[in-house]
Amino acid sequence: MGKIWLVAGLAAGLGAGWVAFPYAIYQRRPQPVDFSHKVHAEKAGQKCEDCHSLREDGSFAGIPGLDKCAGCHAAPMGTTVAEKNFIEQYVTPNRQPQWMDYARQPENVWFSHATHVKLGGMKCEACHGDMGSSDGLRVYQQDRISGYSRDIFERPARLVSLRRTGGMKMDDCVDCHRRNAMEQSCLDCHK
Amino acid sequence: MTTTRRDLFKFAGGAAVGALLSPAPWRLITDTALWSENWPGIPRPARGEISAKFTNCTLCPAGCAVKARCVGAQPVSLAGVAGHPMSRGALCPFGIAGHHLPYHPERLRSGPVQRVAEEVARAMAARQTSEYVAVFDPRPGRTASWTYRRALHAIPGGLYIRPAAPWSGAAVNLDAARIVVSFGMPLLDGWGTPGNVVAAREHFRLIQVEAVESRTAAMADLWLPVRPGQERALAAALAGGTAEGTGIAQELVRQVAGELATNGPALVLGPADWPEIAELNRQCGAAGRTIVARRETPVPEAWQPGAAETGWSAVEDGSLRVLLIDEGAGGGDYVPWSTIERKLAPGAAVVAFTGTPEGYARHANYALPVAVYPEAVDDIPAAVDSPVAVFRLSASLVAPPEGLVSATDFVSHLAGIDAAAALRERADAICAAGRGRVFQTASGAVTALKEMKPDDFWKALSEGGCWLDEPDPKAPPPELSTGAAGFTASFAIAETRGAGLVSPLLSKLHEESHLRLGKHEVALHPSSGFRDGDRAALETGCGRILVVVRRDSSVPPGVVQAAAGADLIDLCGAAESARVVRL
Amino acid sequence: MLPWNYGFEWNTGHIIFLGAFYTVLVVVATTVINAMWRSRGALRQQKADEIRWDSDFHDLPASDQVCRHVLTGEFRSRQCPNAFDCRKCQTHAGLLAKFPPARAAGEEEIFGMQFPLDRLYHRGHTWAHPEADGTVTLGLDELGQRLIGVPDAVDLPEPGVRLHVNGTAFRVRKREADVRVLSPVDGEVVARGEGGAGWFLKVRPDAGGEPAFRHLLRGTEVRPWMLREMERLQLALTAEGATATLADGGVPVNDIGASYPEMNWDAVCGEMFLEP
Amino acid sequence: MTSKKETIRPARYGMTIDVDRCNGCGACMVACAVENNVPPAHAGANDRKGLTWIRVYKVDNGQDYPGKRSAFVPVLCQQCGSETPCAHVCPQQAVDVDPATGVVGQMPERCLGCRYCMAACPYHARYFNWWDPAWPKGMEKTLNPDVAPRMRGVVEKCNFCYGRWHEARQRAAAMGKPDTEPVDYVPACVEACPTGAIRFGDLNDAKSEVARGAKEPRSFRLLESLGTEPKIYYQSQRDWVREIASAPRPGAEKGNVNG
Amino acid sequence: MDKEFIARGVQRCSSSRFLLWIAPWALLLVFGLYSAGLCLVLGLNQTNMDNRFAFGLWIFLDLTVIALGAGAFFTGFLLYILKVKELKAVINSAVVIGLVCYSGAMGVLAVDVGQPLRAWFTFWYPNVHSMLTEVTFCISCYLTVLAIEYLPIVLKNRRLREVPSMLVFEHELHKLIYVLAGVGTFLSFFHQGSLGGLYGVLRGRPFAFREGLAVWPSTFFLFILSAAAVGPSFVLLTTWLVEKISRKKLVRPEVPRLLGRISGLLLAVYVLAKTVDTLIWLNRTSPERGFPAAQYYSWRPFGTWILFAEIVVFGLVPALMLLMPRLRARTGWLVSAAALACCGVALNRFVMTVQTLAVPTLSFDPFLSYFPSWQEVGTFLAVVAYGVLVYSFSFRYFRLFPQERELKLAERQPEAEPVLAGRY
Repeated sequence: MGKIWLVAGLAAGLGAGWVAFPYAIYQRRPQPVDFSHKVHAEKAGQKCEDCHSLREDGSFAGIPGLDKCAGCHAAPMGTTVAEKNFIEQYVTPNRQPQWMDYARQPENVWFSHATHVKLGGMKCEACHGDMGSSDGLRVYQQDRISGYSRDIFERPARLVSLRRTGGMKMDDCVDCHRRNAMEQSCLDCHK
Repeated sequence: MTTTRRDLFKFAGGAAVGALLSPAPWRLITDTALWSENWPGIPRPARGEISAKFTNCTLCPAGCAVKARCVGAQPVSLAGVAGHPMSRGALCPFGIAGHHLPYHPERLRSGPVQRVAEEVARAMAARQTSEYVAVFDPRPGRTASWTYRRALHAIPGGLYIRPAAPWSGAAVNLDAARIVVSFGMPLLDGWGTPGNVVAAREHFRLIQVEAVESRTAAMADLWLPVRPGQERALAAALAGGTAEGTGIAQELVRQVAGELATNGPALVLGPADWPEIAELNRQCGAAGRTIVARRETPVPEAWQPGAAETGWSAVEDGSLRVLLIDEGAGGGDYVPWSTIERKLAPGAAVVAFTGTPEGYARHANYALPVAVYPEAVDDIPAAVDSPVAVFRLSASLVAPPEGLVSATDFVSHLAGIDAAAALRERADAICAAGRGRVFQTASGAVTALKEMKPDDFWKALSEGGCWLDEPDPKAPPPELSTGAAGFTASFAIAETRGAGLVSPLLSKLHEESHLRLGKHEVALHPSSGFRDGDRAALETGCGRILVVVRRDSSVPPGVVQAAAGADLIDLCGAAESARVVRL
Repeated sequence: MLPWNYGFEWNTGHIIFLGAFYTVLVVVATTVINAMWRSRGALRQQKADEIRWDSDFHDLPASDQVCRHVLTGEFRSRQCPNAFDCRKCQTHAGLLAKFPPARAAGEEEIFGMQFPLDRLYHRGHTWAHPEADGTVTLGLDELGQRLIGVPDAVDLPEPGVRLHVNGTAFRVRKREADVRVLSPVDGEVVARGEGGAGWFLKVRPDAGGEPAFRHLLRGTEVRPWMLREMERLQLALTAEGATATLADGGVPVNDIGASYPEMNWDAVCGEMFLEP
Repeated sequence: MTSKKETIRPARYGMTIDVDRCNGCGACMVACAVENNVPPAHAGANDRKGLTWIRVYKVDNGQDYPGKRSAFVPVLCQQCGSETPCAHVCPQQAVDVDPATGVVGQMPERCLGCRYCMAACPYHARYFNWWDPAWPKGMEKTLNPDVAPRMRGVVEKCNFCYGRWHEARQRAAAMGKPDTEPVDYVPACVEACPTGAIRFGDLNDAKSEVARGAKEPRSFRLLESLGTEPKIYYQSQRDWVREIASAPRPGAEKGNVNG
Repeated sequence: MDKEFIARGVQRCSSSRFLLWIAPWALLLVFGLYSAGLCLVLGLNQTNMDNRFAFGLWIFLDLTVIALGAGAFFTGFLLYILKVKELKAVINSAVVIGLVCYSGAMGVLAVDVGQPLRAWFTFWYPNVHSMLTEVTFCISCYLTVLAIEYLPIVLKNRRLREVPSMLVFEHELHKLIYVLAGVGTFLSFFHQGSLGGLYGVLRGRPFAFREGLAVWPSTFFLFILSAAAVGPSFVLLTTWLVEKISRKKLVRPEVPRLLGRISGLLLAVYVLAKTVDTLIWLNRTSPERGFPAAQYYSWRPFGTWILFAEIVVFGLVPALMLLMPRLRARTGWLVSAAALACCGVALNRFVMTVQTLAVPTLSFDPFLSYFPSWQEVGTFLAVVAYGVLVYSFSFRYFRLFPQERELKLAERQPEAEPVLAGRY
């Protein structure tokens, strides 16, 4: 008799811990624009660095600003609704879309794209996965407590579009640095 | 079936175990720890493209060249410009944190502009013929100064007042000096252009005459710990008198005098209104060698003639109906209020154009907020240690907030003249004169001015460039006048602290290390019986302020050392002596 | 802490330090789990009663743990090693063989209390009386009755419940006094009597014959035991602050507690019924 | 990726500080605070609760006026090279010595604020965030993006402006160079010192100014006798100044007016 | 009303009087928790600690309290490992004392660190070379052990043992208690030691620095010794105190004497070791690191008297008092000797924490003084109040002193020899 209750409780606890909590801990927000890397890569034949460029001092420009987009999208190039909306809502009123950066590292992390790409000769996919060929933008998931993006928080295996990647958690950085004998001290990556 | 309490316990227990066997609790622990990395209150520095901008510092007359590291448009740190002919890459602690001033919590941000305009107009209308409408310009020689002189020339009863400059037209040439005797001048602590002084310091022997072991005294080759109040006596002694009662041995004095005579070129620095100083300089032939005549920076013909330059001593008491004080530039000599007050007519309208509530704003009827460094665009006349005339601008690095006024606009508006483009006009005038060379800050290149077009010159200037006049070989040695020239802030500069704003980060030098005396701190010899941090009152004939006492065995017994803030100058400027009273 | 944590290295420092740490954890955990496991087993085998008496007995003051043969003078002093279960006791067996207890009949009168000698007495103040039908009746002996008087409440086990020697037979409550009465025999309850009827329980013993009752006092042992008990009673009473004592040969009245309303009667009963 | 042997030339960054040149203006302290996002003093902070990664002490020859002579000694983390006291004692590896640069790094995000390292440091060069960091409104716009602001309750200290090292390396990387040029990496205090009293460089590089300066007879290190191999060398011609390197003399407190 | 929870046959005051006794302590506890809360919410700026005085009252408290709490492990060690049966009379009390001291220390530590949320980093990313890591691990493990050792005492409560499962578990656990005692001893040796090591390893602080064996400076062993020496003294002291306050005899007189003797022996050894260590330090360790030992004692008020007080007044003297059977036999002497010993260890911990930080290291350092803020004192008092409360409740509802009942009976033992009937 009591057994049932015990088991029920156990089930409840496990359910809450394994299913409900992992869902509840993240706040989900859609990206402002339905952007397709795939289309830009295939149709426009763009490479990552065409938009996500390095400045000449080596710092990384990150997500391109509106002007960059407007360069091509001053007027619709295709027929998609997404593009139409984008032009109406952002390009025409010249309003910067508030992108949410999946890969934004914590403030105390120093990550130099220049060092990794130019010196290390790493490919973008190594950390960002097949982002370049993704057709849409995932919902941005932010940890409600720590405030960090899910991508830099969890082992990526669980994130659909980041499968087969190194990921951007500290452990991932450390693993890679160890494998390549690049590990010196905390100061390597922390500021 | 009925559920007993026991069953509920079982359920709860099971749930607890289940939860423990899930990632939830561990994740919560991790998350809270991570949350402590960016919990509320920890700011996130803005990221963006890093660029360098150049300007010149207006916090003091030195006008050091500044390289600003900017993120996007926002300067995040300032540094000197290596290779600059005058400032030589050096900045003082106040200049290094200059970019914080616009955000100073005590900064003046608003004022009754409209009311003031009416008030001043009314006062001008009510002016008797014997009364004046005056502008006090603590930093004369600027283009703004010329604007005032033009305006006041046009305004009936206009009077242009500037701090006393006994040796006007003269400048110090430290590079030429081989021995320097300084009477309490903070030579290595804010006097002249720090970089220039430090560079020159390599080549001259420094003898500091000062009661207190100031930074300069500590760094001097020889420190003469003169008995307080005996400085002039000692100067006289050096000039050939007796060292009786100065606290310095006669033979030492004689030896120094000998050095002055033989190891020249020599230079004697001190309060310019002491005849002894002039006399000493004359004796050791400083005039023409270490003290040289300096031409004025060219001025457009159209601006002439401006209102005459008047010193405070020349102003009759009770004669000022309107007094406009341009404190915006900061770093000028602060004249004790008691000196000014005497000159005011009953019910005079006094307006301070300033960024800080600390200075004249405390006394004026109105204080109007002006742009502060590095918002303000202004030019900086040559510093005392610049043998040649210079012209440089402080470019605006940060957009000024709403609701500010410009003293020059206000005054030129009163006179109905247009001075909006004054800076450019003057630049063109300099260009027309064609003398001298231009240091381009960004590239470090030096070009002769005559090879530049006005637009390029202007561009160079607005990028922090600096025009340097060429020395005038035919110039006669300067006249070292000795007439008493009224007040000069010569007494208290053991610690420099202008009347203007300082960055909140200067707390590192004050509260957080006591390296420098803070706003309301005084240093006393341990024998005074005070303990470190005691609260006390500093009293003079002119009143009292509350201070905190620091024990410092480098202050002689019976001497109070304090930082020369505006309120302190008000207190001690006209006073013979001060005393510290335990509270 | 774990090999895959950042900062972990396979060096002696880490291995020794963390090795020690984990060993400690394992030892402590196993100890606790082991204890849990054992207690589970004990509960399964209805050992609770046994354990309770065991720990009660060990909490008894040394003076209350004396061997019955000290009472009868064979020893100057001896602690009972078997928690009053003489069936296990070699010494007892030996002594029985040496001088078999003389048959005594009739009844002893001690301090005006009747102790019929056809009954076997337990040191927890119960008696057992083997009936012709092979069952055994249990009751409180005279002293026990006088301590309790007419109980406010008695909770007797249902017929069919198994009793164990030195296990709890039943509980009696009188005012604040609340004591469990030890069972003198192993067996199964067949009937419940009433205190008035003189007996409380009728039990079918697991085994009959002398060895099954060897641990119970009988015949000539009763008097010295009772004398000793009277002392203990007196001691307990004084300890609880009684002024009048029995030392002067006074006779314990029925329901002694009634005459000491202010005293902690529960403590006295606990003392006499061997429940510390 | 290339391997570390090619990329990292193990350096031992250090400083020489010419006490005879320091006029105690404090530019280094301010520049340091600006560079490293050190907040201004909280109301109630004093010289014992403040945050000054580099702190200029005024020391004197122990005599009284007028025989008294003062000197200014900037004290920052001495970047101890052997048995680094603080790194040894930190319970959770929040302090470590970077083998590539010899810099002793403090990781605020790992620190739990037990302050054991502060007790361990003989130079008092470590500072605890007694308050939440706070800047006057708007001033947070002037923060340096290369350095993370610290939170309340953790220890911080000088790390030779490691943010600048990161930036210098990144600039080098952008040009395809694996390592920084000496001129590209200079801590803020060194850059700011108007008298050029502070020199910075690689002590392993025999040609560097510091390596040569360290060998001069007038050079000394604070509390060298403790054997912690600090990498900050002080220089002075004055004997009494060189004495500050040694332990305190019984009784005679070196009349430190602002210690 | 709470009668049925109180063990049978022992005298306890009425619940109203008990409440009267509890109330002030409870108030103190509340106040303490408030001040501790301030430190947690507003940060450590609430304290008077600073960058130079990074450790203050709290660390001193932790060290002292843990040293005094050593009675728990040492009594357990003697009783269960060395089978000193007499100590059964105080083991329960000792365990409660230990629990109180250690949990109190842990609580204060949680307030003392700037980022309590990250405290677990020490476990997750331990720096095994740091003495503090050793301390953290050992103390938290030992606290668990103490909690488990405390369990049987609770379960033996008259009411709880009515529940068969509790009765049985208590029984079984008690049978295995010697294992826990063993583990506790092991852990205690290490953390008592590493608390000493904490300071002994500070090579930057020659006042505290000591050479030693392998990774352990001499202070490591000195702390173990002093703690083991003082632990029994403290148990003795508390027992005496409780007897006075509750006006009851709780243990046979030979028990405190035994405790005293043990204390005395160890204290004597400690004093000897401490003396040798001090001499080595004064003449070799410190001078070799460029610090003439004389300067440590040149700052008022930290004169050489401290050294004297530590070794002679609070070391040698109590040791001798405890070793002399004649003095030991007199409760007055016994108790005051124990008190002296406890003060001694407190003074030693004080010197280690406070003087170490107060003494300047740089020649231009000033000598610093520090006075705790009321928030610090409040938190300190919270621990004291908490201790008193836990102990009071334990004493009221659990059998801390198994001999109590017996002694109560014995006390009233009538003079008359018990009548023993001969055979027949």
